[in-house]
Amino acid sequence: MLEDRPWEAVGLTEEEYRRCRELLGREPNHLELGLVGLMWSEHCSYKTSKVHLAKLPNEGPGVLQGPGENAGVIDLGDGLALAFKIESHNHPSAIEPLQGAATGVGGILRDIITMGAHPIAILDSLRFGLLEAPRNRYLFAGVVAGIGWYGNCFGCPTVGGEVYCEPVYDGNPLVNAMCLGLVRTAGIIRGRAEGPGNPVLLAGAPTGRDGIHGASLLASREFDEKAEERRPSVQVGDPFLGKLLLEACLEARDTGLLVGVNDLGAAGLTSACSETASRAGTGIELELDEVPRREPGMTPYEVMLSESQERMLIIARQGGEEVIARIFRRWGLEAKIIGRVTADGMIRVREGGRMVAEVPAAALTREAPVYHRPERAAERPVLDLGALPDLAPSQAGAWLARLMGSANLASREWVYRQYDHLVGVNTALRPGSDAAVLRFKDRPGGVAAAVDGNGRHCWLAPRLGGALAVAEAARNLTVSGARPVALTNCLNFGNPERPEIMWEFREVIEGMAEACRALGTPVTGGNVSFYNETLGQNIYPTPVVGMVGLLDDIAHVTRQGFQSAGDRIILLGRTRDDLGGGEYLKLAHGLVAGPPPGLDLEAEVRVQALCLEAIRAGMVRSAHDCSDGGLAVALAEMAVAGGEGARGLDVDLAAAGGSRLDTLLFGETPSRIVLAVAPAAAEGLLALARRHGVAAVELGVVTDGRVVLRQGGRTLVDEATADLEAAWKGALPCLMAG
Amino acid sequence: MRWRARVWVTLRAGVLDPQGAATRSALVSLGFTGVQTVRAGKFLELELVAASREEADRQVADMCRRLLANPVTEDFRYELEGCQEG
Amino acid sequence: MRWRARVWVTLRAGVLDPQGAATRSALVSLGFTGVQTVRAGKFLELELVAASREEADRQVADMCRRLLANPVTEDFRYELEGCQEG
Amino acid sequence: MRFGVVVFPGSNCERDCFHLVDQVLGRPVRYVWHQDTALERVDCVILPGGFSYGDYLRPGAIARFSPVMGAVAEHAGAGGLVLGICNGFQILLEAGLLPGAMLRNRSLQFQCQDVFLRVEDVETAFTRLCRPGQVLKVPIKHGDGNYHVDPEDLAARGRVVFRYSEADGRVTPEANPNGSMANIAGLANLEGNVVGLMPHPEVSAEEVLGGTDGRVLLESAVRYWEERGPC
Ligand SMILES: Nc1ncnc2c1ncn2[C@@H]1O[C@H](COP(=O)(O)OP(=O)(O)O)[C@@H](O)[C@H]1O
Ligand SMILES: [Mg+2]
Repeated sequence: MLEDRPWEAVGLTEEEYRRCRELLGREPNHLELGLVGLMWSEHCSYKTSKVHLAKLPNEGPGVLQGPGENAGVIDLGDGLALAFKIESHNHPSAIEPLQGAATGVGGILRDIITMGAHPIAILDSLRFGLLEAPRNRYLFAGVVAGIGWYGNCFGCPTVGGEVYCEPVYDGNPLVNAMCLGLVRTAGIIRGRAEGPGNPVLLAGAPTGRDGIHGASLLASREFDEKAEERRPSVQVGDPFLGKLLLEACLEARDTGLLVGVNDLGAAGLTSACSETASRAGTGIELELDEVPRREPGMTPYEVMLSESQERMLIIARQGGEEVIARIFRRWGLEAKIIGRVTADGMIRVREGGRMVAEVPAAALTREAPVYHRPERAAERPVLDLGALPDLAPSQAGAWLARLMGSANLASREWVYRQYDHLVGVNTALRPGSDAAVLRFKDRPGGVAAAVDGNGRHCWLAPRLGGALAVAEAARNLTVSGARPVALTNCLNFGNPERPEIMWEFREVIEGMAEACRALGTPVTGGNVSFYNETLGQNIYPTPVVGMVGLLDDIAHVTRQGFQSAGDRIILLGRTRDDLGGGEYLKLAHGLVAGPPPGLDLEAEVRVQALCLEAIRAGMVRSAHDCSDGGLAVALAEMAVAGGEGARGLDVDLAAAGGSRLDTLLFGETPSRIVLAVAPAAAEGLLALARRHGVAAVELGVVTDGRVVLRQGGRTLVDEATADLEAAWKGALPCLMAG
Repeated sequence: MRWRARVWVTLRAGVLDPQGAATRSALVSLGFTGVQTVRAGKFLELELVAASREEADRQVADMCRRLLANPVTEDFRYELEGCQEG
Repeated sequence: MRWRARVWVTLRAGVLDPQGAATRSALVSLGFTGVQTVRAGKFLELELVAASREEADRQVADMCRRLLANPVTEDFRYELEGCQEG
Repeated sequence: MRFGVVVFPGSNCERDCFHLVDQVLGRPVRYVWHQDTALERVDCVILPGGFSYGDYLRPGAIARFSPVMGAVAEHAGAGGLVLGICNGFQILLEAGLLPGAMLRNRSLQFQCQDVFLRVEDVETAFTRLCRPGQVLKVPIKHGDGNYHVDPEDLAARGRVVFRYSEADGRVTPEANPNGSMANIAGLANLEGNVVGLMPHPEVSAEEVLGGTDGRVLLESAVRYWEERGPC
């Protein structure tokens, strides 16, 4: 029955087909080949990334669940734990931005729910081509509307994120969503099909023909004109059903009758069954006729591969199925037995009394091929700083305004205003500062979260870029008053069959691993998205780090905005002549050239430790890290975000470092933090900095109304804060209006 | 010349319609138990100025393709009629 | 008997239509400068089982009045046709 | 005084409202299921925000037919207290307990932001502890809050309780976040025992969340109930 080159139709190589035949000990039938093709796709099998992901440190004192489950979990003490995970939905969002982004959010929410956790926050990391192009505006608007639609309706606040626009993301936007959830430590559920004889239930929405072959055809292949023809495979989200599913799952969890839970995402039933069985070392036998369907005439192939949304696979304790079904019915949902756990490690699929597929769960998962793909280091443009004319002092003010209003630095309010960032009544630090903070209702502390990743840095110097992403995420938590604890990551890369991309991939991971070790933040999970290539153009290597941190006391929440005039402004860390890879270099000179700013991990650790200690000691009124746009932009942002009567500053940057004006104002040297402290605390803070071995200089004072930057006797910038604010706030709405 | 266009935008077959499904079950629970399916779509009425029927027709088709309908998930249909100057 | 009903729900005259206004300005900025007005509404397709045309008609009118349209802001209109058993 | 928070399929602020009454106010509260047909032992019923039935068709259009809404109407008719927040307000409008209807926001976008509300009527059960003209800072988060009403209908059946304003209380077009007629953000019935508003008082009831202005609504209700006693 099989055609000439049967492997091609399911995206396998001839070699992989041979391996499949060996594992089965016979020719696979059409359905079996489909299952294998899907599960061995890059998206499901991680066949290319596995060997490198193993280098990320994943253990630490607080880690209750590392990589390999639906989400990582860390211990919060006193019987409470935090589950969190990030995931990409890049290719679906390129085809249908609203539904693609919405179903991405739905998917990550379900990942958290499967752990037995109640989602408490979402963050989103987005990349688009330049917004001057209508297509990119359409994608951006659609993605934001889709994230908002799903998250708002579901009732989980979207509290933070990031957006960058670069030409390399033209036609290949990135949409990464992270979710955090709370779970009682004793109630953590895992995606394991334990206990032969236990019933396997399919709960939630009926199964339709949505997204068939999404995983293998969309996420595991580069983009070309034919992508348009794959359109009917878009999945459609239903956040209303998603919310009902949450409520039913939480209620079912509390019965203690759930043995294992897995969501149905990429590769649908096939993936959920083989993964839960493989994790537990068991098998699953499915009666496909029992699967509730939305459309008549679906083939076993379609039922097994469907990516219909808002579904969960539940392995229940024997005898508990009726109680669970009743709970789901109360919420207007079906939870139906579609199979049983078996002892022999086989995934068996029966339809109409006939066995239609019989494959070892391990063959679909653990025994999938693993590749060490070839790599080749690439040359990247290097900046000759000496040949670059410095910024003229008379232009400093104009360039500050220009940077504040650039697409990559401007206020993200246009985005987060469309997200309900308050539902749940936990949001203690709203979007607009360095990290988001959620308070705990039953204890004094809270949790902070931030997502960071600078693709331009990673393209110019992948290893350094990977480390910088981790350091910046940690710094964003620290300045907000939290101790960085652990992270999840989403690795968005081009086509791994190109040696240059593999080199980027390995380098980024090794850089991240180094930084994770230095900062003591293990990686508890993540996601890899390869094949972000459109018509031969690969995206920048874009790792997105989603980090979580803890606050012992919610009173430690620290904002970037100034609080009272007269507060002293102190810069921690040294400024070097770092212009490479920066926003100013690109805008002012049209250059994307490296290397990006170097990172001294020891200095980074010290400056963060100091900042946190100062915050905990109650010395700090405002804190903000220097990142994109450098020191001048960081200072201006603190003024713009300032409270009444504290929307300005007067500082002298002479002691800040940097031998050039452009690097002093706009250079992006990392490991720098700007603090504002009460006048009486300034001396103490400087002393504390000396004890920590951190360079610290007092720059000036908080004022109101104007941003004044001087150098020695000379005034470099003297701008009305309101004007800078107008440029900063107006930029995105204006760009999006076309 | 002034024209009136009526545009129907409907979901493509096979595309899930959560709105239609929710509306159907609401109708059933209101006692309209005979309702089998509901599909929800959009209806737009446009007035436009164009030199000729052909021109108006070309423009409306273009609007549908470019903005009014999402080709990934939706189909469209329209009717055109001349209307009196108001 | 099986019936197909097409229901149009449109905003009442005098009610501001933010969606229509936004659609119009989007069309104008796409270059369709002849577009004078756009009014946005809903279009629902229902299939229902009812004993007679009168019965189906009565039911659809009832659905519109009770659920499908909000009398404060919306008008409705419908068409009914018999359809083949499928 | 006992509170009830109705849970519709798709409500998503029910836990927040429960937390407000239970933890912030320290009053007895329980959930009321959308299929319940009576509001036993509830003096003040809260219809919470969210997306009941996914807001499909129109916000509140499907929820208003829930069995519990019959009980809510009866409760209101008997002088019991009813507070509809956001989606809860939309349900009250659809149910005809308050006049008018909601359209999409003028921006066509969901909007989540702090707004200022000028209190226009301090005679309702939920505003009697306010000063006339007092300005409250309370966030909104909705996509369909663009209020529309026939002025005669409004005069005959309702009272304006809150208007979107500037921080100093001036009611200006700029302060109107969604295009609502006459900046209307909240209403009461003529008797003043049923109040609906788009902003979310439960999100501005604790310092840690950025403000406590929203508390006054429920504190007013408690005071009202204590003074009047059950009707
Ligand atoms: N896509 C988004 N969704 C929600 N919030 C966002 C998004 N993008 C940016 N933000 C918020 O805007 C603020 C500024 O973001 P960003 O400039 O990336 O911060 P940083 O430079 O400190 O990493 C942060 O509070 C961030 O959470
Ligand atoms: Mg920052």
